[in-house]
Order: sequence, then C-alpha cells, then structure tokens
Amino acid sequence: MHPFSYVAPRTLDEAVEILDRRGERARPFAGATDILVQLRAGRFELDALVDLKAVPETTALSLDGGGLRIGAAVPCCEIYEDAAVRAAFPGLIDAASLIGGIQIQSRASLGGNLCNASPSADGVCPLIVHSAVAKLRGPEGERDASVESFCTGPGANVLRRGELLVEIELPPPPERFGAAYQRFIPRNEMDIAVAGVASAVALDEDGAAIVSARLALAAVGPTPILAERASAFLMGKPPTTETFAEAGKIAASEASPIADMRGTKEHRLQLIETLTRRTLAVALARARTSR
Amino acid sequence: MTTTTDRPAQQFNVVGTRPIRHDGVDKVLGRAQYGADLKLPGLIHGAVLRSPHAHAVIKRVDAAKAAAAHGVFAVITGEDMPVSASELLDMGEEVTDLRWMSERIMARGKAVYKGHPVAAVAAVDQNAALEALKLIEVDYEPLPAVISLEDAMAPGAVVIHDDLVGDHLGEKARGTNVAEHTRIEFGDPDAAFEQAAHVLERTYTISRAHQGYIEPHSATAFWSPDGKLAVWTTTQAPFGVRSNLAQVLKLPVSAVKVTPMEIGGGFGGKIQLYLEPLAAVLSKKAARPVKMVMDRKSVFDATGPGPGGQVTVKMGVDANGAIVAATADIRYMAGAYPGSSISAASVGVFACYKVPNLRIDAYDVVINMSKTAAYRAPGTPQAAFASESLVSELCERIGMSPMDFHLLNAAEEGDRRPDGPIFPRVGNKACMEAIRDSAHFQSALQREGPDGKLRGRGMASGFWNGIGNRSSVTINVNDDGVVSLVEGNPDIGGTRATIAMQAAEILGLPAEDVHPAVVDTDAIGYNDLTAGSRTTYASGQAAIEAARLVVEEMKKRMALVWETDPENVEFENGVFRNKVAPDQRFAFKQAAGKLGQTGGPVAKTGSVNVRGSGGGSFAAHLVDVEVDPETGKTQVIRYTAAQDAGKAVHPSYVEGQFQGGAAQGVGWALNEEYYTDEDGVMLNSSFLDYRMPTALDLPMLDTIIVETPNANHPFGVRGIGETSIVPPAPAVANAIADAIGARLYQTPMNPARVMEALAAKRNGANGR
Amino acid sequence: MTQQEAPVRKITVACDVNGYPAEFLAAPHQSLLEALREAMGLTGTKEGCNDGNCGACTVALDGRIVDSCLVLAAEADGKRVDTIEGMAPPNGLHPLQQAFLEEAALQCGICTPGFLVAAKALLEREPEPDEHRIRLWLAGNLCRCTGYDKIVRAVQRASSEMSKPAPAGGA
Amino acid sequence: MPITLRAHTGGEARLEVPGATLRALVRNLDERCPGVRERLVHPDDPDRLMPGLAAVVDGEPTNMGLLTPLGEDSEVHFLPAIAGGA
Repeated sequence: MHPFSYVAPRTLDEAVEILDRRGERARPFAGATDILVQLRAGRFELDALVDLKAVPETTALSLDGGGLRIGAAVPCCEIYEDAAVRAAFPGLIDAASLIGGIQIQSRASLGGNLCNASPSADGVCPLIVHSAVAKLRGPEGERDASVESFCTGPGANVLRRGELLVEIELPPPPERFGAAYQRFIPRNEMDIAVAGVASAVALDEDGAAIVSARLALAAVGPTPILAERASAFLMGKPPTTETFAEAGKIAASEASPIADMRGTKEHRLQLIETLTRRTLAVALARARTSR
Repeated sequence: MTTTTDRPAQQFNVVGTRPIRHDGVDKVLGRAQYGADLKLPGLIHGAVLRSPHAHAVIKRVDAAKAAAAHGVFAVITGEDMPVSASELLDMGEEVTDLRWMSERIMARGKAVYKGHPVAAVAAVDQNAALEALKLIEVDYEPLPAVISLEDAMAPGAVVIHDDLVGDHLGEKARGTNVAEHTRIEFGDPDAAFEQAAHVLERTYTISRAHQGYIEPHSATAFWSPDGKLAVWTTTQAPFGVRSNLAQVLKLPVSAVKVTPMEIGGGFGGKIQLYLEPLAAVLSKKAARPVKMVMDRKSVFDATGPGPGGQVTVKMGVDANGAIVAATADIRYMAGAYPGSSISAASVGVFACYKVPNLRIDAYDVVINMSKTAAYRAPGTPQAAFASESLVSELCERIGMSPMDFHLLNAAEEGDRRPDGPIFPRVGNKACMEAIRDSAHFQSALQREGPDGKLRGRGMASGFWNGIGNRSSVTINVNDDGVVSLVEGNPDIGGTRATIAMQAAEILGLPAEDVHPAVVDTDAIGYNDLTAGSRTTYASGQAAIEAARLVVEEMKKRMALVWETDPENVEFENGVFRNKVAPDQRFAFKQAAGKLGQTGGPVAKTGSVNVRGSGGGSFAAHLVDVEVDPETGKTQVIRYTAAQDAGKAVHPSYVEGQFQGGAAQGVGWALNEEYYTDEDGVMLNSSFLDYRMPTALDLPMLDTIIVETPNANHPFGVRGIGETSIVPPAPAVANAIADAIGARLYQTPMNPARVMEALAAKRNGANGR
Repeated sequence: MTQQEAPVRKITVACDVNGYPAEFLAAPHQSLLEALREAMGLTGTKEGCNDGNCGACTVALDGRIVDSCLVLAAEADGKRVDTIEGMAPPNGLHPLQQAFLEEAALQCGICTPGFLVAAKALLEREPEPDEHRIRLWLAGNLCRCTGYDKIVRAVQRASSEMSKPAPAGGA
Repeated sequence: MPITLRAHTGGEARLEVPGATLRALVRNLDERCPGVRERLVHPDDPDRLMPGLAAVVDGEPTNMGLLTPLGEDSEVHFLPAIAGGA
C-alpha cells in the first residue's frame, strides 16, 4: 500500500482546508471499513487519510422536532442502540443493523456508506425513502444535496474538491408513516446485497389509502435508485396485497441490473418484486402503529 | 450426541473419554505460535509478484528498479530458481512431477494461471516489499485461457503444455490437455443395463471449492552460509516439505530442517510447496531470514482448491431395487498442472454399494487455473454429489425409500470395492441403521415452513478409505512419572490429545500426564503427513508401540529393584507388580523415580508403517432444509451425521470432525464456487464474496458415532477426518428436490439456480 | 511511485492495552492489527483476510469489538484496546476460555482468539443471549473447522456459568 | 490388472502367477507378459513400485512395496495411488 499520512482535524474548517489543499490525494474517512480495503487492493492511491471522528459536527446524533440529524461519522451501532431513534426510524434501523457484522457496525457509518457510493449500499435506500438531505461543507461554504441525487455512479458522488459530508438530515416523517428496508443475500449475514428495497408509505386518516410513498432500490443499477414510477403508482391506492404486487412489478421495470458474481440479472429482477412487496407490507404495518 | 457400538466394548480407561486437549490453554490464551507469529533476529519480509493473466508468455522481467528501492534486500525471478527435469516423485500417497512442481512455484517464460508467481522481493517490512513489487516491469503476451472442460477437451483446443504427454488408457498422447484417462471395469455393465428393470442416467456439474482455512499460508526460511536451510512453515507435511524443498532446490534432504508451526486449518490444502522455496532463495540472496505471508486473495487465486468438473452416472436396478450395473464418467479440472484425485473419485463414486457390473472412466484435465490440491476426501464429494443424487432420483422413480435402497444395496464385509479390493468388516450399513433409528429420521417433517417456505428432507451416504503409512513417536519418561511424547504430525484438530491418549491408555496414566510436543524434522523419526485421516490412526499406533517399549523396559528395571526375573513383573492398570511377591508393587509414577539408579533414562521410539485403513470410514447424513420459493434461498434447519469411527479416541473431536465436514459440505452445496470471468480471473476471491457459512447459516449439527472396530488397530480406531464432507452436498440436493419438487444438477445450488429450477418446473421441464 | 508532499513519518501512539499503558511508533498506514502483532508482540490477534470478513483479528476498542485490520494504529491513540492476551485473569482462565476447552470448541485454533474476544463482549452486554442471538453476534467471525456447533454451546455454557451467583465468602 | 496394462496381458484382467513376494510375482508376470515389469517397477530402484502405482494385497495397500511377502492364495491388485486429504 502506498504510504499515506494520517490527519485528525478537530474542526470542520481544518478538515476542509486539508482536503482542499490535497485534492484527489486525500480523502476523509470515518469507519475505514471500505477505504482501507480499497487502498490495500490498489484501487487508488492517497497521500493522506483525514479522520473525521474528532470533528464534533460529524459525530453528533440528534433527534429534535421529529427530525433526525446523523453526523457523517456516527457508527451504525450508535444509531441502532439509541432507543428513541430506534422507535422513530425503524426503517433506518433495518439497514444500520445489517451492514457487515457486529465488528463492522462498531465503525461503519451511514455517511461513509453514502460517500462510498456503492450501488449495493444498504444504508442509502432507507435514507432516500426518508427524503434525507446530505449537508455538505466545502471551501465555498455549505450546500445541500438530496440523498437520491448524491451518488452519481459506482463509487462516484457529487462531492467537489475540498468538500465533505457533514451530516445527513432526515425530515420529520409525516403522520401515519412507515418505512422498511430489506435486502437479499445468499448467506444470513456478512454479505453484499444481491438486491435491496426500501419502502415508505404514509396513510390517510382512516388508513384506507396511501397518501405518499417512496421506493428505493439497491444493487440493480449504477447507483441506488429512487423508483419514481412505482412510488407514483402507489399514491392514492388502497394498501392491499394486490397494490403492493403491482408496485413490485413496476419497481422491477425501473431496475437495470447486471449479472455478476453476486447474482444474475433475472434473479435480481425477481428479488426486486419480492422485496418490494415484503417491505411495503412491513412499512404498512409500521404506518398503522405509528402515531 | 450418540454413540452406537455393535460389540462388547474393550475396556478402556483413557480412550473414549473427553480430556481437555493439551495445547488448548495456549490456544485460548492466544499464545500458540502459528506461522505468521514467528519472530527471528534480523528477520525481513517477502512478497510475491503474481501474473495477472491466466495464460501468457512472459517476454521480459526487469527487476532492477525494485532491487534498488529503499529497504529492499533481494529480488528473485524465475531465473533464480533451479531448473528441474521431469521426474516422478513418490510423495507417500500422491505423485508429483518435479518439473511441474518447480514450474508451478515460480513461472519461467510462461504463466499458466492467474496468480502464478513471476518474481519475489524481500524488504525491511511487508509494505516496503509490496511497494517494491510495483517497480518490477513485466511484459506479458496474453494467450487464450483454457478455463473449462469444453475449452480443454475440444478438438483443436489451445494446448497449455506443449510437452505434456498424456496417458490415455495406457497410450501416450501428445498435443492434449487431458493428462490422464483411466478406466476401471468389471462384469458387463452394458448387457446388465439391457436386462435392468429401471435405468437412470444424469450428468452433474460441480464447482471448484476452496479448503477455506482461516490461516493464510506462510513460510520463513533462513539459508545459512554453511549450506543448511531452516524453514518454519504452516504445513500438514513437514517431512514432505523437507523432501520437496531438497528436490526443488537441489539440496540433500539432510541439509533441510523444517519446523512445523501451529497450523490454522489445512483440509489437504497445506501439503504442496508454495512460499517455502521462494523464502529460501530470497534468504540465500539476502543472507537474512525471510518471512512470507500470503494475502487472502492470493490464497484463493494461487493455492489449490478442490477440482470442479463434470460427472455422468448411470445406474440400473432390478425389479426389487437391487443394483445390477453402474457406470460413471468423471472429468475433473486439475488446474494448470496434472493431478486431480480422479483415482479416489473412481473408488468413491460407487464405494457405498454392491455393484456387480461396473465401468468407471475418469479424465484428468489441465486448464489455466491454479493447480488444485487435496481437499478433504479429495475428489470424492464431487463424485458422490452425482451418484447420491442419482440414487435419490432413481428411488423416486421406482417408488422406493432411499433408506430401503441403501440398506438393500449397501456394500458390506466381503463385497468388492469398485477398484478391486474386498471390504473387511465396515460400518456402512451400521451408519444407515443409526440414521434410521435417530430421532431426526423418526420425526415427521412439517412440510410447510413460515411465510410460504417449503421444507424437504434428504439423505446421502459417503465413503473415504484413509491411509496408514509411516509414523514415529518417542516417549521420554520423566522422574516424576509424567512422560513427554514427541511426535512429528502437525496438530490440525486435536491430534496431540488423541495420540497422547493412546499412549496414556497403555501406560496406565491419565491423559494429562502425557505431554505431547510436535517437533521439527531433525528431532523425530520420519512421519508421513497429517492427512488421509491417518494421524490419530497411524501415529496413534506409533505411540502405542513406543508406550509398549517403555513398559517392557520398565519391567526390566523393576525386576532389578525386586531382584527377580523380568518375566515375573507384570503391568496392569498403571501398576508394576511382582507376581512372585505380590506385596511388591509400584505405580508407574513410583517406578519412574527408580530409573536413574537402574540403568538410566528410559526413552523409547515407536516407528511403524501401518498397512491400510481397515476398509475406511463410512457415513450417512440426514438433512432438513427450508426453501423460500420467492427468493430461492435454502436454509439448513436440521442436520444429523452418523459415521463409523471404529473406536472414538476423543469423542468430542470425533464429533467435531463430523460437524466440520458437514459445514464445509453445506457451504459447497449452497454457495461456494470460483466465479471467474472468461479470461480465467477469479472475481470473488475474498471471504466476503466466496460466501463460506457463518454461524448464522447453520443449525446445531447432531452427530452419531458408530463404532465398528477396525481390525488393523489395537483399539479398533478408524481414521475419520475426511468422510464427513462426502455426503452433505447430495443430501442437501436431495432435500431441496424433496422441498420444491424440482432437482438441481449443479453446485452450488445457490438461490438463482433454485429459482431457475422452479421456473423450469413451472414450464413443465424437470418436474416430477 | 508518486511524489508525496512530504515523507511520511512514523507517529507515536499512546493507548491502554489490556489495562496497561502502551506507547509505540506506527507508520500512519499501519493497521492496529499490524501494530499489535509487530510493535507490541501481541500475536494472539490473528490475520485471516485483512479486509474485515473473517473476524480473526477481533479486538475491543473502547469496549466495542472491531476488526483490527480495519482500524489504523493511529486511531487507537488515547483509546483502550483489549485483546485475547488480556482476557484471562491472573493465574486462571476466563469462563469463556474454560468453556471453549471443555466443549472442544476449537480445532485448529486460529479463529479462537477472535471468537473469544467477540463472545466476551456479547456476554458483557447480554449475559443470557439465546442461540440465535449468539449466532448473529458471532456471524462476523468465520470458523472453518467446527461447523460452529461446539462454539455456540461453549458460549451458552459460559453464559450459564457466569450467571450463577458468586460463591459466598469469595474475595 | 489395471486397464492401462492389459495391452501387455493380452487383454486379461485377472492372471494367476506364482511368487513368494511381490517382486518375484512381477518377475514371473514379466516372463508371461513381457514389458509389464517396466510399467510396474521404479526405473531407478528395482525394489520399489513405479511412483503413482499402489499394490493392494489381500484388500490392503502394501507398505513394503515390492518386498511385500505373498501367501499362497494372495490376491494382488495394481492400482493408481490415491492422494490423501485432511
């Protein structure tokens, strides 16, 4: 591995300054669970790794006014161990508690998962269905990017030179809202999604119709995908098995999977249908029991 | 955990108990020294540059920049390795051509598998060595890669080794990738098929699967200026490494000393040389000890998995379900050099059955992938996947339960094994009966699982012969009556304990009072490798022999003390007694304290060359699975393994062998494979994507130890390490077929393939 | 090789290892695994894959289990690291170590330190986990020899040993 | 006899040959079936079997190679050697 230096800035300004100065030769990291593997495999070379875990803004987790702010370096375990977050955002917990094993969850962050921009990232789809916003900070100051627009290709994202992800903001969910994430893997743990689906629905007052819905798909395109047509289809529909099955078919039509060592194209399309139905059913149950 | 035995048990004090293994405390404290843990004064670190191509001419290797890099001590390429002419090496049980072995270790002129070493560097630390590799310039001219049976066997195929001379049924063949075609035949199977009431023929495809030991290969070497070469390595075969190093490096055997470090799993994959000769030659050039540790990717790319291939089996039965004939066509891909266990596959494919008319053709085929290695019951799980799947499907067709079929057709004492020998008393039928009588078999299977999942049950049998061969064990009696036991077999799974226990049984000592130590090749007589299910069986006999010699010598010493004839001294249950003066008696410990004044220390070596294995160890496995028809995922929900141990020396470690083999077999059945691109580059060369079972993927694994004594061992012990990987894949295949009503003919039976089988069934194909 | 801005120097890392202060020099790119094994001589922590997929290098970092191959040594500065070498009390064994021996929960032993460190963290959080919870918690640790049966039983056994009330009059 | 050697035995799979040891048996066999000896015996050591070949005497592989003593009714098989595993 090409030798690099280790920097642990204490402020955002300091972090931005280092990243700006070093450009492509430096990258920020939190859990290091992806970047060290990539560096050892020789995927790219760096002169510096910038540890964000001493920066207060990136390590804060706060639930206020029904919304959630997750610092970019907050590890998965801190998210799922927080009882209030667990109660309010079960769809997010679905993902945070299945990335890697326990050892990985001690370190891996949803922010890192997002920045790594893998099409199969488990953490991204639930963020998309929660309409989450990525809060960025760079030499030019702050800006926002929607999570669904954040990844631009396998391993590529919208971050510019010197810019870093500070935190991810989830707006307060609407009333009678439920979300869920499931992925399919051949083993039961320690695996990469062959396909994954996050679903979110909000119901009308009597629970007879879906008033808003968002579906996001993992590992079936160059990035995690917001399934716009399937999401739109659900609006106004009764939350029935038939509706969900139809939504699954539409979601599959929005997927553009490839065949690789983790799964075939046909299998991935079948999985999108199945996981869409299954996650919608869980999201519905959660919506019905939410406030 | 159950044990069934079919005879009045020989009485034992130690054998059959479950003491804590002698090396256990070191291992739970993290103090045991594995290969990579070694530290030596002046140690430097090596790394290997490997071919990125599966098949390429190496036009130029320029290592000048690497040699000049900061922190680099030595660089070697193929030019630095001695050249060997073709010479067949008898490696105890396996045969290797010295020339193929030398070329496999380091490429010269041509790379024939992805990961083939092209150069190596020794530097001040691991990262400096890795960085220096980047400075080595290699010009490759890629050639078309031969990576499948079709590629390799097609007329006009690209020939990997121009000078390979194939042996095709005794005829020499040139310009071929088929290194060997063998045949076993007796009776007239074709005529018998004509007469059979039912005949079924199927073709099965089996993935190559890696042994998957958690410890990567490592080797440290110091080539001293006096010409002596010391090697510390993680190996199953310290004496094999010694002789192979001597052959490859053109040294006398006695110039090489091999110290086996603790070994973090092997399963047959740590027998061949990989890093040892490279570390040695680097050490010679650098005049320092050099340590090399393989990374996980290279373990997958460049060390031996078990071979994949294709097996076609055909079986005919009469109206009662008795087998009248069977044939098999076995084609294994050996990797870049010949040798893929086709002989064992030919024995194992129908070994469980009485087959009156039989023909087995087997082909050893060379392709552009890493040379395969032995993997637990080498060659046999692949063949059994075919034959045991076929039996189950045949049973469906003739409406006979697989249990009845097995019991009717099981090979027993006096029946002829496919390759000729007659079975002595074996536990084949006893294992079936143990499964039949198990709570698992007797319980009804709830066919519907939760959420629409489908359940099924399958069984399969398995055979592995095992070997005996050469072992030496030395026992030294200490003043306090504790004995040290010196042995030469690396302990992969508890054999320090099982060998020590056999000595303890003879000496009348508790297991704890025998202190076993695994030592280097200069410190003990010759030992064949820790493999072939032989260690407890054969080295145990060397320990028994050594213990008997100790007892005989100590009887003489007690005779001196008691002023009587040695014939008057008897030894029973750990006590020496004077038959003519019954009040004269010494426990072993007391006697041990009298050795100094009666002639000096007692140290005895038992050296044996154990014949055969007593007919091998049979097994029967029963498995319940749950299949999700919407995703194709299979979950093993219940498992029972019965196997013949002859006599279980340490039942816990016998159970552990049954369970470990079952887990590896389930992994092979469901997910494990080499997924390569069309150029022969493995794409899933990590523990993430190779998908071995995790703790969450398996249920508890129930075991039944069957004990049909082995007449070749004084305690009746059989070698048991390998058979347990033979039945799992077909048992799982049979359970999946039972669950979903469609059959899979290919491993791994991964979710996508299960979905394909379900779709084919819906479309009217492949249904029942 | 690419030009660097400045030569990369080794840095001093001060941390608590197994309850004792430790100070060592590490290259910035060195993993905690490498530093434990090379700089501190603590070779009980094993390397199986160097990419976070086998758990053989599991240690506890400030009380949470991590794959030490995916932690930079530099990140351990000011933190507490617990390895297999610190698990046993003086002149004894931890109940998990004892249970692994009695249940024959190891064969080759290479994965054993990682399993023990991980299982200890589990029992400290959840003294009486059920079988599924044990299997889930240990899914990040691969074992190729045992099929996991005896490992799970050993954790169950240690759990019940540790849940027994301490004998009266103990120190 | 393995199929690969039956060219030397006129296609015979089973032969009755005298010999008090395996070495003597092979010598006698070679008189009946010329050329078979060089397929069975190590080129550099007349007391060893050809590498890659195993002899099974009365159901068990030999461990003394060609020096193995034979009984009056011993059954001998020549087989390809089998690699060991774990």
